[in-house]
Amino acid sequence: MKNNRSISFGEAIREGLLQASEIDPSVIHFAEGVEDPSAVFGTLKDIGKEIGQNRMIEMPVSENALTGVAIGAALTGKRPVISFHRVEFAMLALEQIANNAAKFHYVSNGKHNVPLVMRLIIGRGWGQGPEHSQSLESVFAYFPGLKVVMPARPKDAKGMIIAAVEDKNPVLFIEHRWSHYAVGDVPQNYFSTGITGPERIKTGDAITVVATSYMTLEALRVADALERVGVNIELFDLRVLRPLSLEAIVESVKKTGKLLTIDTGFRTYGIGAEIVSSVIERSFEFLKTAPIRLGLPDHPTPSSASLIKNYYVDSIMILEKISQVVDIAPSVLEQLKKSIVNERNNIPIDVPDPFFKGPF
Amino acid sequence: MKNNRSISFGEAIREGLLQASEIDPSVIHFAEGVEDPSAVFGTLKDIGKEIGQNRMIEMPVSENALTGVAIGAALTGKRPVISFHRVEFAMLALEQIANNAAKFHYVSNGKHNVPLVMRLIIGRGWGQGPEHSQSLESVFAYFPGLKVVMPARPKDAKGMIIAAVEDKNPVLFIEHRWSHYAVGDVPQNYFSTGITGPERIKTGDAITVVATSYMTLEALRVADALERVGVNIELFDLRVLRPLSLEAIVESVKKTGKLLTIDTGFRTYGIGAEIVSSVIERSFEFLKTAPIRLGLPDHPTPSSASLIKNYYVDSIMILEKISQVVDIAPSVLEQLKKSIVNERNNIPIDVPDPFFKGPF
Amino acid sequence: MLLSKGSRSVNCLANKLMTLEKKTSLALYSNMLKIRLVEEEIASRYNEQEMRCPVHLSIGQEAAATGVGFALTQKDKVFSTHRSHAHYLAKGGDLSKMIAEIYGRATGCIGGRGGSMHIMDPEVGMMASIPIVGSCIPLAIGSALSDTLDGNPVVSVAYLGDASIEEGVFHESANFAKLSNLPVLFVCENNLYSVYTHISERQPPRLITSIPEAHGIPMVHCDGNDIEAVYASTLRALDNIRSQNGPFFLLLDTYRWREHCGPNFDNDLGYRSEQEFMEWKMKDPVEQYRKKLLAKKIITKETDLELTDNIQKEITVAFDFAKNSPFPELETAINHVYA
Amino acid sequence: MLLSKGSRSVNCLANKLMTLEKKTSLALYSNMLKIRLVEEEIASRYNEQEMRCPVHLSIGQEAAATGVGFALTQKDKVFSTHRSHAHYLAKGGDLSKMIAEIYGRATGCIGGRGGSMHIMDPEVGMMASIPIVGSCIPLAIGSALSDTLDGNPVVSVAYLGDASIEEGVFHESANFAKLSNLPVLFVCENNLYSVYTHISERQPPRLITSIPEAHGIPMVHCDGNDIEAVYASTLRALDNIRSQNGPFFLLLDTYRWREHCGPNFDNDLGYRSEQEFMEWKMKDPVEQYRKKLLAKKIITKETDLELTDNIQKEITVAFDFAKNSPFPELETAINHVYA
Ligand SMILES: Cc1ncc(C[n+]2csc(CCOP(=O)(O)OP(=O)(O)O)c2C)c(N)n1
Ligand SMILES: Cc1ncc(C[n+]2csc(CCOP(=O)(O)OP(=O)(O)O)c2C)c(N)n1
Ligand SMILES: [Mg+2]
Ligand SMILES: [Mg+2]
Repeated sequence: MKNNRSISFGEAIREGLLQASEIDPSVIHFAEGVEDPSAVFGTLKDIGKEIGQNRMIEMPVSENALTGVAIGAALTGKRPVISFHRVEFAMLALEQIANNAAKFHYVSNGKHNVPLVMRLIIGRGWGQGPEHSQSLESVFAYFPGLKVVMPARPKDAKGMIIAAVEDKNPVLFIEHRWSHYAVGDVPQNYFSTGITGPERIKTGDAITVVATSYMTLEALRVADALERVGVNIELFDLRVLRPLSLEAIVESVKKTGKLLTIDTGFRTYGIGAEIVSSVIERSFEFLKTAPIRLGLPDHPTPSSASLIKNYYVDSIMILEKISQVVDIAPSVLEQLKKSIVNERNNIPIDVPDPFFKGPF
Repeated sequence: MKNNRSISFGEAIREGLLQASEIDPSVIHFAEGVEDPSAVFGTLKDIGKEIGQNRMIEMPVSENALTGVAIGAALTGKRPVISFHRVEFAMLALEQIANNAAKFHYVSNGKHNVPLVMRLIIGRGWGQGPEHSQSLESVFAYFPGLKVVMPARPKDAKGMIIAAVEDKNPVLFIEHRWSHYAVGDVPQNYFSTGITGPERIKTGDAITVVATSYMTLEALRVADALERVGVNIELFDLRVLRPLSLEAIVESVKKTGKLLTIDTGFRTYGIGAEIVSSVIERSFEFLKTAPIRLGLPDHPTPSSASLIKNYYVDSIMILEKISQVVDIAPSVLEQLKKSIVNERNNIPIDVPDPFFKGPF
Repeated sequence: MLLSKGSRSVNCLANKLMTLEKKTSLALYSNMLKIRLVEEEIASRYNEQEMRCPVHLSIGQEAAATGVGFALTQKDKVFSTHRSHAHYLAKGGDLSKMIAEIYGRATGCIGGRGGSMHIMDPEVGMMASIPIVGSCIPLAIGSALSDTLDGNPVVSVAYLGDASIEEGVFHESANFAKLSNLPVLFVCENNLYSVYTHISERQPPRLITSIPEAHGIPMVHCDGNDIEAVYASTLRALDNIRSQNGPFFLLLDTYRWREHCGPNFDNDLGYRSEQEFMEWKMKDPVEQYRKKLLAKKIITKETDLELTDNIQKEITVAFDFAKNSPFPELETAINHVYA
Repeated sequence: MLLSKGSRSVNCLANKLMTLEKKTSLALYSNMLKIRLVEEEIASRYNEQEMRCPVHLSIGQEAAATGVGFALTQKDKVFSTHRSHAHYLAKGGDLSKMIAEIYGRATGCIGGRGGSMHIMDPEVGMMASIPIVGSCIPLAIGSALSDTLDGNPVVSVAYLGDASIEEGVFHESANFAKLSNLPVLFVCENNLYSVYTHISERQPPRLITSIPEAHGIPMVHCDGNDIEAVYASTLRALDNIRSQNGPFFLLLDTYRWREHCGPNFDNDLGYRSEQEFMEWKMKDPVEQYRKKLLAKKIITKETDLELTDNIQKEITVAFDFAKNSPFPELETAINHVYA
């Protein structure tokens, strides 16, 4: 029997949550519509049937208090998993997250633990508009005491959600809605990746590329394309934004002399800024060019699809940026761009790409 | 008659607010205890007597809704100034701030303006502890559409609060509690500095130093001390965190080849990360050493004074960092440190320094 | 102009229903019918995938929006939610601008930047629509504060769904509105559901009416599918507010026919029963009122058909306008970050 | 151990006050007296500037904390606010650990990391004190949920000041607690002020009692300065909660004598009248109860003096302990960011 089979990122999340909930009876789930027909984009589908409805807690539309309730339950022996359909709704709960969840272990001198998982989903596409499409990882990653993770690929989705549930700390688990559609090989058994990152997913010496979340998939497409023409980039999926471990990236930059970061969120004050600044401190003399950052431009997401053509970072933009610092013949570059455009074919700009199929 | 006289930063805020409120009848004030005996650390003292109590609006302890109320009033012709005793309380209002205040002008295609001032005070000292001492500028600076300012010196306090009130956009005006005690020359007349920054406050070629808020004062002390021994640093008070204008800093780094940033908040994912990354992009070939960042270490603020000895960045730490990249004879360095320690004498670690007297 | 308001008039403003002038009845009916037909048209065209944004339709809930909107003056200010089409049209909004907005066009009421979840048009007092549950409520209070300070006799309306009652910001807003005696009309459209979740799974078994009462806010609870009742209650509420008695709360029972978000019916999903749906469908606000006006001879089958036809034409014009409008220029995407 | 709870017993649990056993009366009195004397001691030593953190004293409010705390079992869990000293002591907290915490010492209940605004000690069920208004409330609900799922017959207590009623999180929490029928005791100490601001400037003129009622939560409103009334009401509340009737709300009227934060009196500031203060001082919970027990001959002047003396000694020991305790090592500041 094959242990691996191809499933989507969303299915992997569900499988990880279900297995973790079966193994540990202290796991409880909170969501708005926790058992409704959609069950948080399918990720909680029928979990109550397996583990008991009493462990599936319907959340009134009260994000601040219910986050506090989950923290209170975590303080007293439970492992709550609270799922938000949109990361924006967690803005209402920032006080609970940044004060109570993040600081209890510290302030209590280690007496309290908050083994909480908050799933925060980043919306995108189909006119989600300015208030259903934000990437707020920079906001949360700022607070010591929180762990902030952003898996990109199906296998990680499962291994990291299990790690998050097993962790003794509050873990903000940020899922990009477009990653949900990515398909790849995922082991059937229960396994944890730990809350560890970054992970090197392509080895090369042309440039070090560090991507977060869905951007990893766009970067992977570029890595694959470049590989075909003999250019090897070293691609890291950051995975864990806090606590931030940059050893491997520093080592890579010492080798490549070049660094590109790619954020899901705004470029200004984004995750890339910290990576660039930290890596530079430790590899300055190895750098051949100034590190480059990609991320969203400084304005909210408009709803009209016609306004977002240059808004989101995609493979083409990544390829272009890389070509500014890596030697690629102009004709080759044009050909690669064309092949990427062809792959995407005429999928509209605001729907996810069926390209992202494993193995990753 | 002298137009300038020495007043404190806190008094300067009050004077600016009073004059702005007198000139523009649409200015209204919100605060918890807006007219109580303390009147937000004295900054709103007796303003109601001058402009009418009906323009001083007592805020129930409902930070989220009252921020929304202020935004609603701003949409409909008022210029509300809402003052929070502690920046932390604004975490409860993040949704209103980051969605409604920040995005209304954009989403409405320019039809709506939100001329709102939110004063957010950073606590520090005397056992404020983990939930009354945070520097959250990184969180707010992330959102396009907001203006985020952090004045450091009394004259700027007045000129920038007036600029904030005059501005057509939501301005988060972050005041450090220890800056409140700084005294300096401030013009008596009504004037605006505009929402502009950074400001070069020391000219030199040894290193470019960029500080925010209260850290500017600590850096200034270092600049003064170094000046006495013939070392000139170029010191910038960042003043405006968003929109971020880095021209002058880039030019400076091209001259000095060295950059140090100093944050009031956490170093990781702090303001310095963006400055370093952005400046490097535009001055890479001029850099002689890796840029350095100073900021708080990665843990919450403990209450016990005995635990914060190495927590906050101070002049000594700044001096030491600078000495790592600027040539200063060890004996001179020791002497400078001693003189700074002597200046501070035996003031406990958790109370502000009476050193900060202008002219700045 | 089908949404003209000139004809509004009330003979009796007591607790019971008043007798409406014929013209008023007709206007109420045609406004409500228009909203129904517009929403049906959106639903039927949605699968063309040219309206590239989530849509939350008000089909089944038209009486609430129409009764309230019709009672307001043009100067009154409305703050709405994710489900805002009906609120906008009932406030005198421009149909073409709304459809163009949903189509993401430059001619939309906010240039396509917001889409269906952000319909706004300050010129007709449609101040904002905010898709974060409860988030629009304090804005209405702030607007009322502004007008009170300036002495403007204007009412600000905060629309809310039943789920908004669960958000803290509602309570904070209600407390402040009452404390400051502000001219705010809270309109709660209780359609029993938040997405797929029935109110009984989200709120304890107490009456919603107890909530405004607790905050000291007077209220009326009425059948949200009876347009005359809604209209009369709103007038009564506005009368109370305009007499400087502070905020007022209207609780309107109603029902959403189609899925929470999108154009389809979804009773097959099983989160609500076909029977419940059918019971509410019997209370169809448009059909009920049509029958009443037919019985009263205010309309005839013929004039009704004619009216429908005229509205349909207007709708076609609006969709044509939208579809023929240009998209906003890509370069404008960076505009208006700051004023 | 002055805070021993063995002696608790109730003869009558009706609506009226019950008759307490002598031992119970004495324990209530001595617990309350201890809290008063501790807080007075903090006040008188505060200007030495060795307690380097803000302190919010409960002088004048001791009956509320004591009556509630005494009725709880050790397993019950308390979630408190910025004004937590009395809650901790009444929950059976360790005086020395509390004073050491305020002095920022390693021997403090959380090693000096939190100071006065974060007193916590899970071992005695003092789960947390949180200085953000209202922020502790949902934690108590979550704790109650946890115990309910595990079938533990434990009550979680959320302390709140009158200002917490203004925070949305209170309403959200109340809604969920009632919806889920959780064993939560809300204890609202209404001391009329939030810092310098009277409740009438923050809340409309309606009774606070209307609020829990609106959420469907049963409640008792009682004189918070009458320790027997508080105790009896708490027992009644707990009885109700333990019979699985869901949350209960206690509203206790009381008054803070000294400044909001710090050791001084501040009536000279003029935010409240000397007369109001004097009226409340007449209702001094300690003095009232002392008189009652003297009259009932449960104490005599002599035994009272002796008791006071013993408590004073215990307090001296605690302060000595604190002042002689080491400060936490600087290197430990980075510990416990993650578990
Ligand atoms: C703060 C927040 N939480 C959750 C959501 C997701 N959401 C969108 S609409 C909706 C249902 C709201 O129900 P109700 O207020 O009754 O309005 P209705 O859709 O029934 O008109 C929810 C939960 C949101 N937009 N904002
Ligand atoms: C969210 C929040 N807003 C404001 C404050 C500032 N603050 C500290 S204590 C306090 C008064 C609270 O009053 P109440 O709840 O009645 O408690 P009391 O101090 O009277 O015991 C306020 C406003 C805070 N700590 N948290
Ligand atoms: Mg609803
Ligand atoms: Mg109080």
